[in-house]
Amino acid sequence: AGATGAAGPSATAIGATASGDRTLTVFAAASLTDVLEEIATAFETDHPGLHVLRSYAGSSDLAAQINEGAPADVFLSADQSTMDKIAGAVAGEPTVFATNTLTFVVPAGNPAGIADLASFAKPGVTTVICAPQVPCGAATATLAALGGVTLSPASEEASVTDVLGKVASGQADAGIVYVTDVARAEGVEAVPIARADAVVNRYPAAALAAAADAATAQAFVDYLAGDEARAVLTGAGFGAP
Amino acid sequence: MTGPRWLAPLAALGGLLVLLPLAGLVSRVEWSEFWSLVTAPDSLTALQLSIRTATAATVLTLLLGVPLGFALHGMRRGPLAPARAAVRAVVLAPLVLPPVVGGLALLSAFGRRGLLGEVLGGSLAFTTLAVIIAQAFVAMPFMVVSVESALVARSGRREAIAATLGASRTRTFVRVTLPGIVPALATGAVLAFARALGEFGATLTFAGSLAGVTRTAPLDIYLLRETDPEAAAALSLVLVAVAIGVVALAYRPVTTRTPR
Amino acid sequence: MTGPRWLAPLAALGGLLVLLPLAGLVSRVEWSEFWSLVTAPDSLTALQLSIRTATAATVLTLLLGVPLGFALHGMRRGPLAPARAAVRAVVLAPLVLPPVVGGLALLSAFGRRGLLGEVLGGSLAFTTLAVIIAQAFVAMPFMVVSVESALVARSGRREAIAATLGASRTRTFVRVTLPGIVPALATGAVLAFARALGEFGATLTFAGSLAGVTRTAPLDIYLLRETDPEAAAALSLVLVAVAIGVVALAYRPVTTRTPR
Amino acid sequence: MRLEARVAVTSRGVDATLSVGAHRTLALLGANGAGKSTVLESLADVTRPDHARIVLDGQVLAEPGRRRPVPARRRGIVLLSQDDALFPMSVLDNVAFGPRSAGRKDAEDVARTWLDHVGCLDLAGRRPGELSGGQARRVAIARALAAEPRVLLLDEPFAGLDVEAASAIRALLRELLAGTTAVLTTHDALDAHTLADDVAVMESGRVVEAGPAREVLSRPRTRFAARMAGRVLIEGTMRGGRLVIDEVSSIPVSGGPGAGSRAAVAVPPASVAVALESPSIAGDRAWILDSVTTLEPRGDHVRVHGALVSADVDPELASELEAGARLWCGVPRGLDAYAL
Amino acid sequence: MRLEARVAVTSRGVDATLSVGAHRTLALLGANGAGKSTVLESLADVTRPDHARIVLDGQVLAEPGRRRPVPARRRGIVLLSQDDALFPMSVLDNVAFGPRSAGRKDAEDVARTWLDHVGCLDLAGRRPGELSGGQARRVAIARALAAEPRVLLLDEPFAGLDVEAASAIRALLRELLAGTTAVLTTHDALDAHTLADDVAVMESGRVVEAGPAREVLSRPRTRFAARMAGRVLIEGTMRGGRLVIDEVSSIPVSGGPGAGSRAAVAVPPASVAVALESPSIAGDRAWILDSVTTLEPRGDHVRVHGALVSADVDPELASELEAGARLWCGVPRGLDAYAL
Ligand SMILES: Nc1ncnc2c1ncn2[C@@H]1O[C@H](COP(=O)(O)OP(=O)(O)OP(=O)(O)O)[C@@H](O)[C@H]1O
Ligand SMILES: Nc1ncnc2c1ncn2[C@@H]1O[C@H](COP(=O)(O)OP(=O)(O)OP(=O)(O)O)[C@@H](O)[C@H]1O
Ligand SMILES: [Mg+2]
Ligand SMILES: [Mg+2]
Repeated sequence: AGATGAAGPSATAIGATASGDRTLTVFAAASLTDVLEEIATAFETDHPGLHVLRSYAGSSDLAAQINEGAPADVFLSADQSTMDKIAGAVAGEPTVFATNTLTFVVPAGNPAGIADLASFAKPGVTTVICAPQVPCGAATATLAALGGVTLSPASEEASVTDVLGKVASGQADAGIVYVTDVARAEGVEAVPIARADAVVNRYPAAALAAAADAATAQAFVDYLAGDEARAVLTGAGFGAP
Repeated sequence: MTGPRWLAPLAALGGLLVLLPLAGLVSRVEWSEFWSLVTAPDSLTALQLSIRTATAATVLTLLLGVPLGFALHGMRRGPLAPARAAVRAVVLAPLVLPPVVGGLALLSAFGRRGLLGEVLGGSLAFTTLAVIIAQAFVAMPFMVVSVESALVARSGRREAIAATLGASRTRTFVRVTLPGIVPALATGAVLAFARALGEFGATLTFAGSLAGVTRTAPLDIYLLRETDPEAAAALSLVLVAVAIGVVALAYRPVTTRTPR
Repeated sequence: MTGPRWLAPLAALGGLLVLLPLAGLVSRVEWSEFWSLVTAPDSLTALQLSIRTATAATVLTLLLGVPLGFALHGMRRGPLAPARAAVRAVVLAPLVLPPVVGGLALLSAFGRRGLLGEVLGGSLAFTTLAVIIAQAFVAMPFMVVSVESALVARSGRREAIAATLGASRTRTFVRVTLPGIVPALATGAVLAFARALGEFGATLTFAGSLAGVTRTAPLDIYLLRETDPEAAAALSLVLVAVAIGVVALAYRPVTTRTPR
Repeated sequence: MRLEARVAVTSRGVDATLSVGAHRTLALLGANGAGKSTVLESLADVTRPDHARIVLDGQVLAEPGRRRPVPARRRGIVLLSQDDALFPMSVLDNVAFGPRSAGRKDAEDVARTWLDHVGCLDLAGRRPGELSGGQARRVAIARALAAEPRVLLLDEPFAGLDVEAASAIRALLRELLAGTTAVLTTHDALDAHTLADDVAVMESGRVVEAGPAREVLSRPRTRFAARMAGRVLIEGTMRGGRLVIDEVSSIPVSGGPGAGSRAAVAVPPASVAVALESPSIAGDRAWILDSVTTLEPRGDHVRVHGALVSADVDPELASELEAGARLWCGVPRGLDAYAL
Repeated sequence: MRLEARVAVTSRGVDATLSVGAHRTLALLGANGAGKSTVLESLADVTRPDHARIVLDGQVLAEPGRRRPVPARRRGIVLLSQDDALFPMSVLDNVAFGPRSAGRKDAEDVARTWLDHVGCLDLAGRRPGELSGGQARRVAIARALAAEPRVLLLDEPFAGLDVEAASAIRALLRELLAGTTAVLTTHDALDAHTLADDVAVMESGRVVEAGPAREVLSRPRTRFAARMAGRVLIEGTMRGGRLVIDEVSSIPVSGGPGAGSRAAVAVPPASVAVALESPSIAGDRAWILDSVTTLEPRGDHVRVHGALVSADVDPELASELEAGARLWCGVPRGLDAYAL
């Protein structure tokens, strides 16, 4: 869809960075910032003269932008449902390149002694989780249902980062986030949740129909699923698809 | 006071810059579902909370911001004069802080591990009061700047004359100065209210997001967006309508022109 | 004009509400790493972009907001008078829109599928110009409100006298009216600049987040926060420092008091 | 430049008609709040009147039917307003404002010349806030004059000027006004005498009396005009060479309209004699029984205001009087009577 | 309430010393910009002076050494400022402001009484912007008087008032000032004559002449004071019963200081005769050769200002004169001379 108009905006955006080289514009969920920096750099090394432009934001922000004609070549979503929202703009099939599972996050030393869902749901413990509207919140709700507990959080946050922030700042005694999120945060530690792998979050990547250079875009998606990228992803705590 | 004719096209352009996006928003709303979306219990709860907290925050900025504006103006003479520009700039800081950072800053001051953590014992977190504080924090600059610039435009002559007539400082302040800066107070209050109503980042980070307690309309809209962008646009429009209504009703620039 | 004594504690409280969070932010910064964080190429690029775009946006709000404020003031008489409150309220809308919604609104006006999509051909979105437009959009209300409330405080007498002396409307505007509202222009410009500098939500959605093109400092901070909260705090401080510096330098409320 | 105008500002209760001959100067007199400033401001379009018909030399500047009145900047009517209304720029720029608006290259020189005329050349660099009241007034005068108006409107031009400045500027204006159509308001009879060809007297927003200055001031028809002319108006009805004031008093006058007509004489208080007892010999005066309303000390004498007449008496005599006291006022016989 | 003060405002070149006896009224005279308003405002602390020593009945209100001067609200010194400075509230509230500040329960009644005194009771409900210039002035006067000051400072109280209001309020003030310590500024000699016990003349920020009103005005020592008194000052040196003005002119005078001293006579221009040719018979006048500087028309006569003397002449004669023309001025012999 809309392949004809793509050259204009692309050219403008890229022109502003000024280089005669080829560029590939990747829109990626903000939680992938660290890994993508590494992967993109490696990809550039493999493709001399190629410059990978990265734009990070919340998955749904990016999806909205793509639907509005943003000059993106590749989209890396943090969940399946967001990828579905731009189905019309995707070239071919999205590829799942990583997975993630939930974990408790607690301040260093776990002062509230969180061990399982039951202790997490105990009255008197200040907990924060993602709101059910966002992917991690939906997953949390599923997990709670599986565990048969009713959560009464102090706050239902709009993103994982907000949950992490509340716990890291000591406002909350515990939260539920993805494994990879704990890995990149400081001052907090993870407490595994039993049966967490029953609820797996998948990260799909897709080349976009509007891509100026469809081959390179697809190459990047393939590269994500490849071994080199896998190593980086695993290092950051992501699971394999 | 009719400006030159060439102002008109510029004004129209300025108007379009504001109006077109709003029109765009309206064009995106599915009107068939509008009413049910907007009257959903969650939306109403969030809207009510927003109006209550924004009103409280506006009162707070009036209560604290007006004195602060005065103090700032008072610094123009005396030993503190050199620090005035710096203090003014610091007061403007909440305007510059990106939304999330404002919340972080509030956390590091009033959070459980913040500067006042011992004193407050984290009792503020996740409460409606925290929302009000976050909103007042971001809205404060408007009040202070409005008040100060209104004071700068005054010569202080009427205040001096009031003093010769035996008026106490309080009397002079209440009867002479305040009536003289009513337009500035109105402007400050409207800007503060609107800013508080739209507050998002600092609230999210500092107060959290729990329906009925801390989830104001902007937070609700942000979440709705994840699942239902149309609903988010609709609720945004309602928020804008509320603001427009309050502003149109409350803010008629009062003509307390200084007598010639 | 010294206010009553009981203003002082309130002013202090107001000052603390602003100062404590900033102090908290400062307390969180790891000073050993501060310099390297702040001088990282990405940070510098983002800061430079922010300063450039915020300046451009401020100029744009001056250029369009001042005429708009005038037009609004001009509506107080004549057939459009009843619409004035509504128009003023609409102009304030960008202040109320939650950040992301502001961006959506801009997209639905200037995006490829927006109202002006045909005309612009989607060439605007996701460019540096889009950043400037997003910032001007959110900063516009400050200029308009400042200008209008300054005009309300004027009697228009001097303008009328200038006309009797044979001055054209332009001359009257430039030589009599503008100098009379310089403090309001300064206030409006400072608020607009600060707001533009801190703009986040609308930029992210409307302009995207490409390093060097559209990733302004607030967006950079937002991203940094995902990976390195300390760095985010440090960069925020720098942003605040830039704003404080610009404000302290540029904004000395000029004393163009109306001659008695 | 003949000026014909009728202006009405309803909210101020003003509805006045006046006309000024080409190159003539009209003094608009009236008590505080009579509407003088309102009329001048309406003519200059500084106050927007509810109703206005203004014709300057045949050119209609404003007319009730016309959709838009001629804008102020094309009227050539310059107003020296009662409140100076200086602009926020240097004194020199203020005065140069008019010439600059007319596109004159030598605006600064023109401004300097006018500043010199009003004795304020040394203040050229000052800002309006740094002037004394009288200095500001003089600069405002210079600004108005420098604009070379077709019609000059002066609202109390000498208010706040010191004696020397007032006399110098009065002389300056006298020269200028000879070649200009002008309207001025004043509370000083001297100005009317000196500068005006014609006089119009306003009362409660209306022009109640108008005519050549000499005539209005020597044969005033209103109490206020008489007062401005330094006289007291004694009204009555003509009967056989006498002006009958009330049941008990009448005075022999010369001239005057036919018997039964309302008429008046205007007496300078200085020429009125006063007696506490009924004077035995009438002499060359007609004695009227009056009662004191107020005593007004005036330097070396006291002006006694009665219900009918006023008289200047020496302080010694005045000290025996108080409000309500009865006294006899001796008015010269044979004063010139005229119809009201 | 005896007031002793020295105030200096460097930026305005003002450094004035004055003293007002208890219950006395001082008229502060001086040209525009002489510093009158500055002095009054400094006394009331409306302008903050650079240097001030103000002592009221032995109580030091301000003194260079003192860290904080007594604040205005405790001085009991009320200023009627030149610019009215009414507050943004109703006229009634403006006048009631002082009494209310003093905690009086009957503030409104007091205000009504004063409004009535100045003839503005019908304006009680108006806002300041809805008043004419003279009405605003009267309200400001009422406001100042209603505050029952210990010291009353009146800056040009009659500016803008119509003749009737001026005379009524002059009478009112005369009564009030008898029991109050007061300072007033004015450009009208009548006010000085009528209201002031003492007169001080300011020139360029300094008091150059002070004394009882009668004395200063009858024996003025400065050109300005003479002018205010309606006279011309002729200065010279005493030699043998004559006042020697320059090489060619001298006039016989009575009294005066010893030979060789500087002395002066003050002549009313009306008593000076004028001749275009050297008068053959000196008669009872001493003739001085002068040259015309300016001609000032004054209603029924013209005042001719010469380099040495001024004279009132009839318009016919004046029409033969122009600036620079030579003329002979006949000054009465035997005028009262006094040391300068
Ligand atoms: N802005 C206003 N709004 C309403 N009424 C006004 C306004 N200005 C003046 N007036 C009223 O209109 C009437 C005429 O006022 P105007 O100023 O024309 O009088 P004036 O003859 O110039 O008096 P003065 O000698 O005191 O200057 C007065 O009764 C006054 O109170
Ligand atoms: N705000 C000011 N800043 C600087 N100089 C000023 C200011 N106000 C007045 N002056 C100057 O100070 C001097 C004294 O002014 P002041 O107002 O006291 O004169 P004044 O005797 O009251 O004159 P007037 O008769 O015109 O009212 C004048 O030369 C004037 O130009
Ligand atoms: Mg007037
Ligand atoms: Mg003065």
